Amino acid sequence: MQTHHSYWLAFKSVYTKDVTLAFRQRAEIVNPLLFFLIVITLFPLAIGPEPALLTRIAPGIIWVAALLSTMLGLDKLFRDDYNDGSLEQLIASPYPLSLSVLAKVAAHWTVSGLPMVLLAPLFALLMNLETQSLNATVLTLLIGTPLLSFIGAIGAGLTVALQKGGILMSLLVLPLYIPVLIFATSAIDTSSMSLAYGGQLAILGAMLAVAIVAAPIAISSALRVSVS
Amino acid sequence: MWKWLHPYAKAERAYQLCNTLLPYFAVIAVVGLLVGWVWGLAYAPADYQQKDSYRIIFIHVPSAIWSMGAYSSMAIAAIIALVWQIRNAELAVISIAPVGAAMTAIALITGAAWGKPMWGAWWVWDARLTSELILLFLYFGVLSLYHAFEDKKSGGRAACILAIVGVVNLPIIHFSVEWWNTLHQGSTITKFDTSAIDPSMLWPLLINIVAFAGVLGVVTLIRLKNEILRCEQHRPWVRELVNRG
Amino acid sequence: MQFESFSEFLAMGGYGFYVWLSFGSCALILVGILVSSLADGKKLKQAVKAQMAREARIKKAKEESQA
Amino acid sequence: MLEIDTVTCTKQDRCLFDSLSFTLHSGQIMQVEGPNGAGKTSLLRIIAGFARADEGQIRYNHTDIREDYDSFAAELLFIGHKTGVNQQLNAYENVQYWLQVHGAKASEEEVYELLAKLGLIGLEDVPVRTLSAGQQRRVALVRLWLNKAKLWILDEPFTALDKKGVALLQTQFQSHLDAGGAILLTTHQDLTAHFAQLQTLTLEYRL
Repeated sequence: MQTHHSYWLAFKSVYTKDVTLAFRQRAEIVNPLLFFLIVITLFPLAIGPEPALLTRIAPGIIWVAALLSTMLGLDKLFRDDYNDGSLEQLIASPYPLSLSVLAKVAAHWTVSGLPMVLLAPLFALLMNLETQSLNATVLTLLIGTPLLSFIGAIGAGLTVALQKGGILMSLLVLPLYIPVLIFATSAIDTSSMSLAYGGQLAILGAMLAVAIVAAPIAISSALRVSVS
Repeated sequence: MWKWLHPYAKAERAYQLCNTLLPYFAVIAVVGLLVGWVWGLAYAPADYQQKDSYRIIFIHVPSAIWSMGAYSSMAIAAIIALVWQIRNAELAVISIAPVGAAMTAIALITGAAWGKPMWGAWWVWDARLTSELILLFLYFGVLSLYHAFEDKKSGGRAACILAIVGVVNLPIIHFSVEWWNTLHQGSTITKFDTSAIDPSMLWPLLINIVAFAGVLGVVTLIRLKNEILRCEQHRPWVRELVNRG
Repeated sequence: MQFESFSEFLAMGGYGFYVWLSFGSCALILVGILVSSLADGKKLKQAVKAQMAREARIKKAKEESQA
Repeated sequence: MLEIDTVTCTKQDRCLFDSLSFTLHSGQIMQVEGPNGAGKTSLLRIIAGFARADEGQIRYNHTDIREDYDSFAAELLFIGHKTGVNQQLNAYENVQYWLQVHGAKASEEEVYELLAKLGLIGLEDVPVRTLSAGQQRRVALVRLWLNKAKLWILDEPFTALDKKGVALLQTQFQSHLDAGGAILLTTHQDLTAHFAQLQTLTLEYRL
């Protein structure tokens, strides 16, 4: 055995562990996606199938569905590690907890956000969105879903020690999702009018940049409180 | 031994400080509300456009201002609590939150009651009202997180973290909602043109704003006293205090 | 005074319902939170008193059993 | 090496211990004793830096552990009730993951050899959830052979172990102490016969 300090290696091993575990229990990846799909299916059934109407409400539906299905995986983000004591081991490691947290959030995005980005063309098709809006949908999901993972992880960290943390977590996190929802849907809306939506994307990007820096600190202090 | 006694003295001192401050806030609150309400309801002239319905401004604006003010003071207390690890600041966070939530609720109810005669609907997705609604959710989040923890020490720290996260997000939420509102051009009628406000209306409004600050202070101090007592209830000084009064 | 009579004051130029609803609910909420906070404090002090009485009883019983 | 300075802890209005002070030097082993609910685990978690003491300081090499927690953590090995072994991963993966997260590296043979030494031959690549409680515990205890930590904090390390396992652990304790390490542990086992330099700290259950 030898000591081998490498931030990258530590990040990678936390990330790989979470992704590997998710792939071993495939339901973890598939179920939120199916949920996403079903929620989107419900809207035309409830509101009516007129293509024009669907085009009009599609951005909102896709994004509300994305918010909700992200919430599904969040509850599990730290739960297993908290229950089996891995979280304590991460705290008592020579690496900063923020690093491990960053890796875990990245893993959560890989298994929950990324598949949504990849499947976005399918949803756009279902909701009668045009090509230019499709691009906007994919781009907003690409920038927006990591933000959802970061903000959501704060809620997950705060509630991991509570037995019935799931609902409480949604209560804490959903209001914080509002800016993401507003800018993302407006970007898609703007694109459907063939207007430039770079401004909204830039704002989403700026929020993501802030989240990458600030959220791991908030998440790790939340986890320290939960573990104590 | 002395180190042991030190924090008790601190809590006791904080309790006494609350007691000293309480009468000042109480006087501001009672006199301010009395003068502000009578002036606002009976003596201020009616608005030429909105007639007497504008009088709701004398409680809507103060409660809206202090709903935000309470959240910021809560977040400042939370930062103090986490950075310097001061337990009393943590208790202050927990004490302010319900009062802030009450202020927010008042702002929402009065906003709706004002909206009905002005816009013809109880609820309009106006930027300011929507922001207040989200603020109410944030308050509920802090409160329910605190109460979900069995160990109140962890609960207090968790609530502090959430309050700080919330205060970072609040300007973003506010900005995004304002922006969303102009985008959809819903109800952009401003309820009250603040730049052109007549002094005869401005004075009672200012008095009410100060009075609401007094109310916020009074209730927060009472609640803070309770919280200090609750976590110090086994200490000798609390027992002495209870025996005395 | 902006109003000629008390009934006019109550009517608020036809907006009485909305104005009084606002001021009424505001007063209700503020008084409510004030009263509940005060009651909470009273309850806490009583709980401390009860705890002290309990301890005194235990102490007394112990002394009696020793004597 | 480790100084506990007037540490006080209250849990839900009950004072577990107050103004507790002691020091632990390299080469020393200390056993924390006391009935259930006396605060043994709480004390270990405070010293490991997971929980916060209401009063007092924990110093490691004369610096407060809160000041530079990560370098303290580099010298610390903590195994608690919850061992930090993932149920879905197998024993080998668990060990390798733990090593990487703790900035260490070991070859495949080295890890297999150790797993064999702890009686886990043939169980290296089945998910840990299928193992017995004692075997799961051993997967966590492999870390005792794979760390450069100076301070070991172990909460009930002997739980669910058989006699052979206990003996194996005690030998490893001794070599850690000989190498200048320090051990702080809770256990209901009597260790006086095994460690001449054993110190004991007794916590009482307080109302």
